[in-house]
Amino acid sequence: MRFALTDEHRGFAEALDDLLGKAEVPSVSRSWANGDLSGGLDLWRRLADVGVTALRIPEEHGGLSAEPIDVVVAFEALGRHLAPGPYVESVVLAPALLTAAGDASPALPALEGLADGTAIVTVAAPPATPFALDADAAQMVLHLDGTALSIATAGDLRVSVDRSRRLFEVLPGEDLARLDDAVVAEALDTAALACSAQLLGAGERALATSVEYTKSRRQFGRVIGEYQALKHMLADVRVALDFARPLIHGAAVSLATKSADAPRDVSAAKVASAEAAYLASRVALQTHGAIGYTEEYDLGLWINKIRALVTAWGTPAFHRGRVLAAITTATA
Amino acid sequence: MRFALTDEHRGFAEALDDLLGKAEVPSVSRSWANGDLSGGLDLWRRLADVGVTALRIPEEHGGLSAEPIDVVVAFEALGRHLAPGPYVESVVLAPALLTAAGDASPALPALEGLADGTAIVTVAAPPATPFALDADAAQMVLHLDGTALSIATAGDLRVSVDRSRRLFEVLPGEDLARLDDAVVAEALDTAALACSAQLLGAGERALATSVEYTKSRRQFGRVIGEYQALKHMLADVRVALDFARPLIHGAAVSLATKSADAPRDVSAAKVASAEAAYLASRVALQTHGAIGYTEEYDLGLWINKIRALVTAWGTPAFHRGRVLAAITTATA
Amino acid sequence: MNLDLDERENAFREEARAWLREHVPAEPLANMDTPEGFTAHREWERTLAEGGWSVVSWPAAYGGRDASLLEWVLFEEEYYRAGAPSRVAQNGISLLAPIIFEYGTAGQKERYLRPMADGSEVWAQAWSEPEAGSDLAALRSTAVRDDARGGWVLNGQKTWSSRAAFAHRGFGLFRSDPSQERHRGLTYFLFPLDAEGITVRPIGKLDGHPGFAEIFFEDVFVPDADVLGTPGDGWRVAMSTAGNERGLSLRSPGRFCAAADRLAALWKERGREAPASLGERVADAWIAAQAYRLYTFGTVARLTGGGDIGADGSVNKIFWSELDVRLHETALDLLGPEAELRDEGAAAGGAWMDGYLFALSGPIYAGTNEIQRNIVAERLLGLPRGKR
Amino acid sequence: MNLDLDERENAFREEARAWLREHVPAEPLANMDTPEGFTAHREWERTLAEGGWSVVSWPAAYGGRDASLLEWVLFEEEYYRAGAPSRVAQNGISLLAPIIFEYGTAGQKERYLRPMADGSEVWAQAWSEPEAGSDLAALRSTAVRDDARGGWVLNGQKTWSSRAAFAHRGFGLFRSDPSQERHRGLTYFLFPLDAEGITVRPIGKLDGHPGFAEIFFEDVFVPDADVLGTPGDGWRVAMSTAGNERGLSLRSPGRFCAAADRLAALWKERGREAPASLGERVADAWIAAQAYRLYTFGTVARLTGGGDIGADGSVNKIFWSELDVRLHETALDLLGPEAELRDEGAAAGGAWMDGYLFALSGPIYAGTNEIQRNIVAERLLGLPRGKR
Repeated sequence: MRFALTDEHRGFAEALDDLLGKAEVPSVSRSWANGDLSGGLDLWRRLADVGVTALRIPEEHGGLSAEPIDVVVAFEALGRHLAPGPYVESVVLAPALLTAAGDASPALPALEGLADGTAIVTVAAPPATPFALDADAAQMVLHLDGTALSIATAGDLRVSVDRSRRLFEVLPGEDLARLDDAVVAEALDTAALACSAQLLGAGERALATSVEYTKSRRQFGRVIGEYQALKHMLADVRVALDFARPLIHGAAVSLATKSADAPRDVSAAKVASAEAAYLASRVALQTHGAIGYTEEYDLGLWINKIRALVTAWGTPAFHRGRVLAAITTATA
Repeated sequence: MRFALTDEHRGFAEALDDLLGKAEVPSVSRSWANGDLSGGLDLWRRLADVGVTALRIPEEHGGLSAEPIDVVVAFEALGRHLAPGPYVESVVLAPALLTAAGDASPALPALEGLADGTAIVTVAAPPATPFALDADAAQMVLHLDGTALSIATAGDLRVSVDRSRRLFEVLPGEDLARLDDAVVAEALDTAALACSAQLLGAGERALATSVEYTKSRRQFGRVIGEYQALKHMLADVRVALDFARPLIHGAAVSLATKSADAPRDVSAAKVASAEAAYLASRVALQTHGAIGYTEEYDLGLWINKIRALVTAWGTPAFHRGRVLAAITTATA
Repeated sequence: MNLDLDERENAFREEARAWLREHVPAEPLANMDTPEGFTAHREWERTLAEGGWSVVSWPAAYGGRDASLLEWVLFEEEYYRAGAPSRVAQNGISLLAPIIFEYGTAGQKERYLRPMADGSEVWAQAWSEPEAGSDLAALRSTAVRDDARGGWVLNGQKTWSSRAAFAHRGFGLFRSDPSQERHRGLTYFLFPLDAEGITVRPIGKLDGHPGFAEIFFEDVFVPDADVLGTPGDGWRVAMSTAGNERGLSLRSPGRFCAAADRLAALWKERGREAPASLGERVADAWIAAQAYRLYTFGTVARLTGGGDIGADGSVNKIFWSELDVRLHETALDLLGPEAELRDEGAAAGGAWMDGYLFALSGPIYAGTNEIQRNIVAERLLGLPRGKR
Repeated sequence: MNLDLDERENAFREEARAWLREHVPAEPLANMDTPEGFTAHREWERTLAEGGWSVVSWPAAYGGRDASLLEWVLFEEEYYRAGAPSRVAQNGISLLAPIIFEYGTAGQKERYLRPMADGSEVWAQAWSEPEAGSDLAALRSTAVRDDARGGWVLNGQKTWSSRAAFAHRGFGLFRSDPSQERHRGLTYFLFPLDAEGITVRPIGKLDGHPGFAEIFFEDVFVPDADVLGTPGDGWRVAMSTAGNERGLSLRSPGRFCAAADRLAALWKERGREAPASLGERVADAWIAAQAYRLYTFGTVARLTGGGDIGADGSVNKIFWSELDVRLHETALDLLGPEAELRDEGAAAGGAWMDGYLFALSGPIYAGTNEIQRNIVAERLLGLPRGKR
């Protein structure tokens, strides 16, 4: 057993942090929210260059056939840096659905384009994911209804609390393929896992920003980071994030090994990462005070992102229910 | 509207605090837990002398026909000082049941003895109250099964986390009376209200003890009450207790006015007082450290008492369920 | 111990309820922190004033009804139950007016109260500064005496001024005696936001709307007539406002009770598909709102009996601000995957998310809850101030 | 990134599981803090030792199996899953033995380790003093040099000594250099609890059993042979223990995972009558236990790779201690009106309430969670120490 990231993982994470850290992502995200997709699409291509979009594409289609843990590494970075766009959909979910659909329908797009980042596909998968994220950035909108896959038309743009999440209503088309139950379940679980990693990354960033702020902000003659009340709040965030991470890594292992426990483990990861990231965002706001409540200070972008992701890809209640069902069956 | 205690209430509370404050109740309670009931029975008689046992007995039977708010005042004091014995049963519940049973059965005891404290009656009322508290201190054990009232025999003594709560199993006898639904409901609600007031009093005492301790205990060269983490914990207890009290008073008003909202209001009071008192006990233990975890330091008596009362007379889940049912009916 | 209303109170409540039923707009107004919303909310203030409902607790001479504290609470209950709009005039009415009544000159009362009451002049508070947030006494903006012109010259910067993006006038503290520190040597000023030398820079809130602003002062002249209270006495004058802000007047129970009732209705509508645990949280939210309501009636009794709020204002503020967040979190959890939506097509027109974002400011503003907990611990529990 | 066991590890686990299935007493032993329970638990330690399972991570030379850190974790999982008794020898094995292995003389190892491993000598820790709880460095008990007899004379008082009511021997710090303060000038001593001059006063815990004791020292002679490490170096020696106590060794994930599984079973049995919200809390407890398990595997990987626990031990301690309380609170809530029962007729023989009372000590002992949060904030997050 070696339950730890490898040097390759760390290298990949550092490369992504480096790329994203220089990309002024908050500003890209603000433009994206306003419908100016150019910066975000440019970032998409640069992430494609380092392999992000190819992760879940089979090697025979020009991809990397990467493991779920690689997805986790990538999406933690995407969450930490706030990259806008349908990454979960196009990088994680669509490849699984399209691979499963195979040649069933020539109407479906080719995997090669997804791999090299020239194509973007978004997916609506009600009930948990009723809208298609960033449909206007995608060449194609898929609709997954149970196991039925179709090409959908994007409808009205809705407004999310995270304005960089451009949610579109969808009008499903004719069924193009019927997928295997297990394949769909695994694909949706991997999407939920990617979202968990995004939450973890966003939570880590909210904590880091808070620590930095409390070390420099002075009130009553000293830096507010000296106050025990703030210290303890921030410590609780550290604890919550530290214990969410192994659940995410564990779920990645379960998915990789096709364990029967994978749904339970993904749900545990989503519950814990949503809770930890949400705590991080609440504490971040509380430690920052009014400045954290402003639109212009970047922290608010993470606060709103986390709020939206908490209920994305299955609400905490849904995932707790799956865990409960699994563990009460197991302990029969 | 005057939503406040009267001077009479305050006088009554002070008299009880005075009496109980001098009675070395923790030591009485320890003896009671060990089966030596003499001190507790003596205290019972002294509380009878100031009217506690007569509160809910009709005037025509030598009682005071007091309002629910008087019960609240008395039971907050009983909870604050930890008086052992079946007060809820004998002072609140039995009078209501026996008054309702009227002359239905000569086998039932007379109210006069309850009023003057010469008789003690305990009651089991499953499912919420499956055991008869302190049956060995009572002249009679009643059993309430739905609306059927019988005289029961005390069985085995069980062990509560609060050892001064001597819980006895009961063997119900023949039905002696069938009571009116509404009377039973009101009687049980008044018992739950009394328990809520006990919880409030116990929580207040746990807070007061903690404040006193943190003002004197020194660690790292200063009194621990200077530490912001402890300050904030204790402040949260103050807030929780301050907002539980008006719910208890409000429920007393609802019961007094025979409001249709009384069950909802009693349940709200029980939920909030249990939560506040439990928080007070947890914070008390945490501020005291190891000494609070000892049997010999009196705080532990309150900690164990509160833990037991949290689930007494209807668990928090039961009472939340009643509130939810009431408010979702009301907002039809 | 009772919760009975007398005849006058019942009549007052009935009248309010009837008027509100007639006048509350059927459609929600646009957000008050937008140009069109600000206008719509001012119009609503005028409507309220015409009905005599904008400042019920003020003397009739200034457009009020001489309502008792209890009647004010009853009015607020009816107001929120009716789903009436947020009060764009709130800051002036709640924070400034009580000070004008207590410390204002006859001229100030005459000049400012009626336009405040009918929405024609909206006021913004100007307390915080970049380096003086929780630590308000650290403020640095200055007021220099100008005997020649009979007034003061203000310089400096205020921030987090609610409503200032659109409001007409502001009020705040400035250091008028540079030789004094902290709470001493401060003076309370009133000023028009379009005065020469004032620049207002709107700041967007989490919801994207410019709900507050920075205000820059560059040699802004304020005549003596616009000093509130005695020069140098500003801290004491202002703190009575702060007590109000944290205490009864800014957040009446009606708001939370109405929200809890809406939450119960949402549960009734959606609960079947939602996890049962949310039902318990709905119950908890309702219990908390009810506790706040009854607590307020207790406070009314105490204040009516001559008591004062004191540090209990901090207990109050901690409770309502955290209840408000929890209540809205529960609603969002009930909405499931649609929780993140804010548009008009969302449940309740996005009101739950908007209410949530608004609630998030509660534990921060008017003294963070950390400051409030210090106050509760030190003033109510008597714990030593120490170094914290 | 994997969770695979190799052949040796699988075999180790299977062997442990088989042995435990055979040997774990069918009926729970009496509480170890009672005379009969203490005896029964010592017998169980002997049984464990005879099977070679009492100290799996020790060298074979001292009765262990040279188990790797991972194997130790696996053994603990099996141990708790099998419902095996609490370890009365825990304090010695977890807190003292690592120090003896690191700092002990050959003689000390020879003399103390085997009797510790087979339960014939049970050890009690003696850290705290009445005025030195969280602030351990404030301790005042003294050790005065006695050259004539070749040893030290101890005086003073220790308290909250777990197991001391029945244990045979104790270990703790004493101030051997009165000219030094705080962490300096302390020496680590081993001593028999029946030594001349020692008085042990048992202290009942919340559950009524004497789970700890005060120890009074009046001119107690301890020979040089029973000084652990270098005189004056006691703080450093002891702190490696403290790290252990807070970190991996005292609370293995097996304990919590087994408790979470029992909780799930309880939910399955009683959930139908219980409010649905408790189901979510059951799920949360299981998730937390699973998180702790996986976190531990991560720690094992790091330590095996040469890392050390450091301040992460505080993260660890905060998490398990609070998870333990929540898990047991959930169980009690599931038991409804019977939750308060502790007798044998109660659900699981009262084990839930006993487990709850035990869990309550978690956030207090081995450094309160407030102290741990300070450590996390200052050492891991880098916040300034300041005045707190």
